[in-house]
Amino acid sequence: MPDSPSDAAAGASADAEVDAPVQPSAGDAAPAKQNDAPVMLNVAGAAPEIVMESGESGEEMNLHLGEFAGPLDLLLYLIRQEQVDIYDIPIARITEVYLSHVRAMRELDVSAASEFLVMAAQLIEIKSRMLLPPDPTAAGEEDQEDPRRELVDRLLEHQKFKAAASMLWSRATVEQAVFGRAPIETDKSNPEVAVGVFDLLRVFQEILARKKEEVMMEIERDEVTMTEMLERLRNMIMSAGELNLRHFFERAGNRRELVLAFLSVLELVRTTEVRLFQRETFGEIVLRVVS
Amino acid sequence: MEVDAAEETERDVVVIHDADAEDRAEERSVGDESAGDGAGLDGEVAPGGDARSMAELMSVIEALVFVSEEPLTAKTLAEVLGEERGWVEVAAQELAKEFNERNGGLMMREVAGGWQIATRVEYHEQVRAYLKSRPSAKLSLAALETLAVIAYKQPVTVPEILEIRGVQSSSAIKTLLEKRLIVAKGRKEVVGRPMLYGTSKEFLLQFGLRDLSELPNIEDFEDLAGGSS
Amino acid sequence: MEVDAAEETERDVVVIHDADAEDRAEERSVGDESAGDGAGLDGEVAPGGDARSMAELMSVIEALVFVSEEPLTAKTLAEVLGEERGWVEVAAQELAKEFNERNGGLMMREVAGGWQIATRVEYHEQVRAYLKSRPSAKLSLAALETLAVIAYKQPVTVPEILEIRGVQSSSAIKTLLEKRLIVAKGRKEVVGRPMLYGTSKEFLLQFGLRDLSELPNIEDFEDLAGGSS
Repeated sequence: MPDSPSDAAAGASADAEVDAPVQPSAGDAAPAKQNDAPVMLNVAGAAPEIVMESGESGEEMNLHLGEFAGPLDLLLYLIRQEQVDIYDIPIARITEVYLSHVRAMRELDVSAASEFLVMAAQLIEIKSRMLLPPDPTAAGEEDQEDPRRELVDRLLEHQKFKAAASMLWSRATVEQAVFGRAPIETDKSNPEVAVGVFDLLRVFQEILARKKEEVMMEIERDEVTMTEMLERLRNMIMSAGELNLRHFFERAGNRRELVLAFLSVLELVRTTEVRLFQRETFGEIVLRVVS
Repeated sequence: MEVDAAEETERDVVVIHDADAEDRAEERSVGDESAGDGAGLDGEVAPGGDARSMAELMSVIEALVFVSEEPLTAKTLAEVLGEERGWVEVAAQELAKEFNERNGGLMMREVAGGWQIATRVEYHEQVRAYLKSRPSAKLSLAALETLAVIAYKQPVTVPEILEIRGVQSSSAIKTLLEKRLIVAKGRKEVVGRPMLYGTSKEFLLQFGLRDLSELPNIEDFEDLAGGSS
Repeated sequence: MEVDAAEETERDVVVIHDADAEDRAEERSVGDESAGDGAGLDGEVAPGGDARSMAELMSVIEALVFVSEEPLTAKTLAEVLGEERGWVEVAAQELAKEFNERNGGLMMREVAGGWQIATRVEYHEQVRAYLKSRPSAKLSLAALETLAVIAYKQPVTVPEILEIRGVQSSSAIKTLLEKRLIVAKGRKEVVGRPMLYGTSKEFLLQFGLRDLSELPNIEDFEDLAGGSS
């Protein structure tokens, strides 16, 4: 179903800077080394969300992070895969598998979203709370809350929306099999303002951007003088020893600059600082420093 | 939507007036329904003084629904035809039924709050082959999930969506805005006054929904969800 | 494809012999008997190896003619459907006849050598009335840009809009005034006392805003844009 994993993947990378801190340490296997080629993921009978791609050698694997629409999604997948009861999650085991997946993602150079790491931290926290003996001071009160409770609630809620998403997907599929009539003449005088407030904002920003560009060009036009143009040409040619004339002219932002550029070339030739070369008839003209 | 006075009064009056008429019309349509069955309709005369027969009303509705670029509401039909809305609704229903029974290449259905004539699903292969069209790109999983959250929780803010999905959803929201499936619905009166989002008419259209109430109850997904794990 | 006589009996044309359909058609017919009756078609069958019945062929033709932008020729129909052209022509004629007998809001007619579905002439008055009643046309890009500037910079004068947009905006302003999306808001006390413009209540209404503070600002946009980088 997911045609463009870019959404989630993009959302993920946005927070990539924050991505460092949580280094899972408690009770998991030694972190795999960085360039350890094929990362083995335990995805036998891969879920539709996971795409395995074999490379030239047949060893490469690719996990499309984007297909897991988030840490809750990944967790749900793992719970299903491990065939555990969502109401009684063996938290240590699931944490372990979860962490290995997140590690795998990072090794596969998928910049794991901070959300995946936040979830990792939460899992570890729940795990450690489950290891604590029951608080004696709280005895007598109603049963102490299961540390997993909040997570389970979120997972169940998330699952509902996942189901809703797939309902929407099938609806859209059916709807794509229904066609309206072809456009007819009278459509041209079309109804209502078909734009929303965000269109206004977008258009406004485009205008501002356009204006900024214009202003910058104006400033340049006003400021570039013959002296500056000569300076620019000298710098360019001195650093390389020679300069393709076409490249120099292409840098001119407008007609006036082009004229100045031309004049400054003539000026340098006149003062015999440079000479013009042409390697072949009708070939590129090259400026070279006179040694 | 709130409107305050001034230049909009004229338009406003019309709307308020209509709302009343709608109520009356709806009452009436309930009563009419039993009578409005089968072939006997042809001879009936629409109420409201107009001498248009039911068959005539159905025909003119067919023409207008065809011409309209968007699904045509019973309200607009009633206004244009100068008929009572309830009566128009009966006629539209009857027309849709006729389409259905004819079982031809077309259907008439209610979508996004209005009536629409469209091709029947059965012929999508041939239609697609003729138009050389491909099914348009589907939404990504992330965008679909975000859309589901917005559809069921609207109006909803970005932080609230994050809370439910457990993942940043801003790029999905941007995609949905670009595809016009969602729209801004004002701001929430909390710190920072975040924008509220809701689904659009385009959403109803693209997902073939008459209105939001046609969405299955979100709680109904629970059993399903629980069962699969 | 060739007519295969051996299969004739099995593929009789259901629709043509549908007594109910004929009755219904007659009831509504305007006395257009000469338009052709089914008699000549008796015994005809779909040729070739395709098992499509006449009724099915008519339905799929109806769907294709409906979605086609141009009048659809029998030749094209035959190609798309992989049916024999003569057979397609019979089916299209029959479908047109059915439309005619139904005497509804639509007709199917042959124009410029192809088939087309259109509204029936009798209803053109109402169709025109409907088209006229529709809200005025979409905003042009120029008008949209001008509206955006006015929305975000209001109250603002024409020279100021020119300054920001870099293009003359007077005709766009006229359009926006006509659509009542903007209103004059007094004069600016500078040389020439130019008129100041701002958005109207109609603007808020059309964009679903309670007040101007609900307009999204740059930060809202950046929140979303951030996700895609």
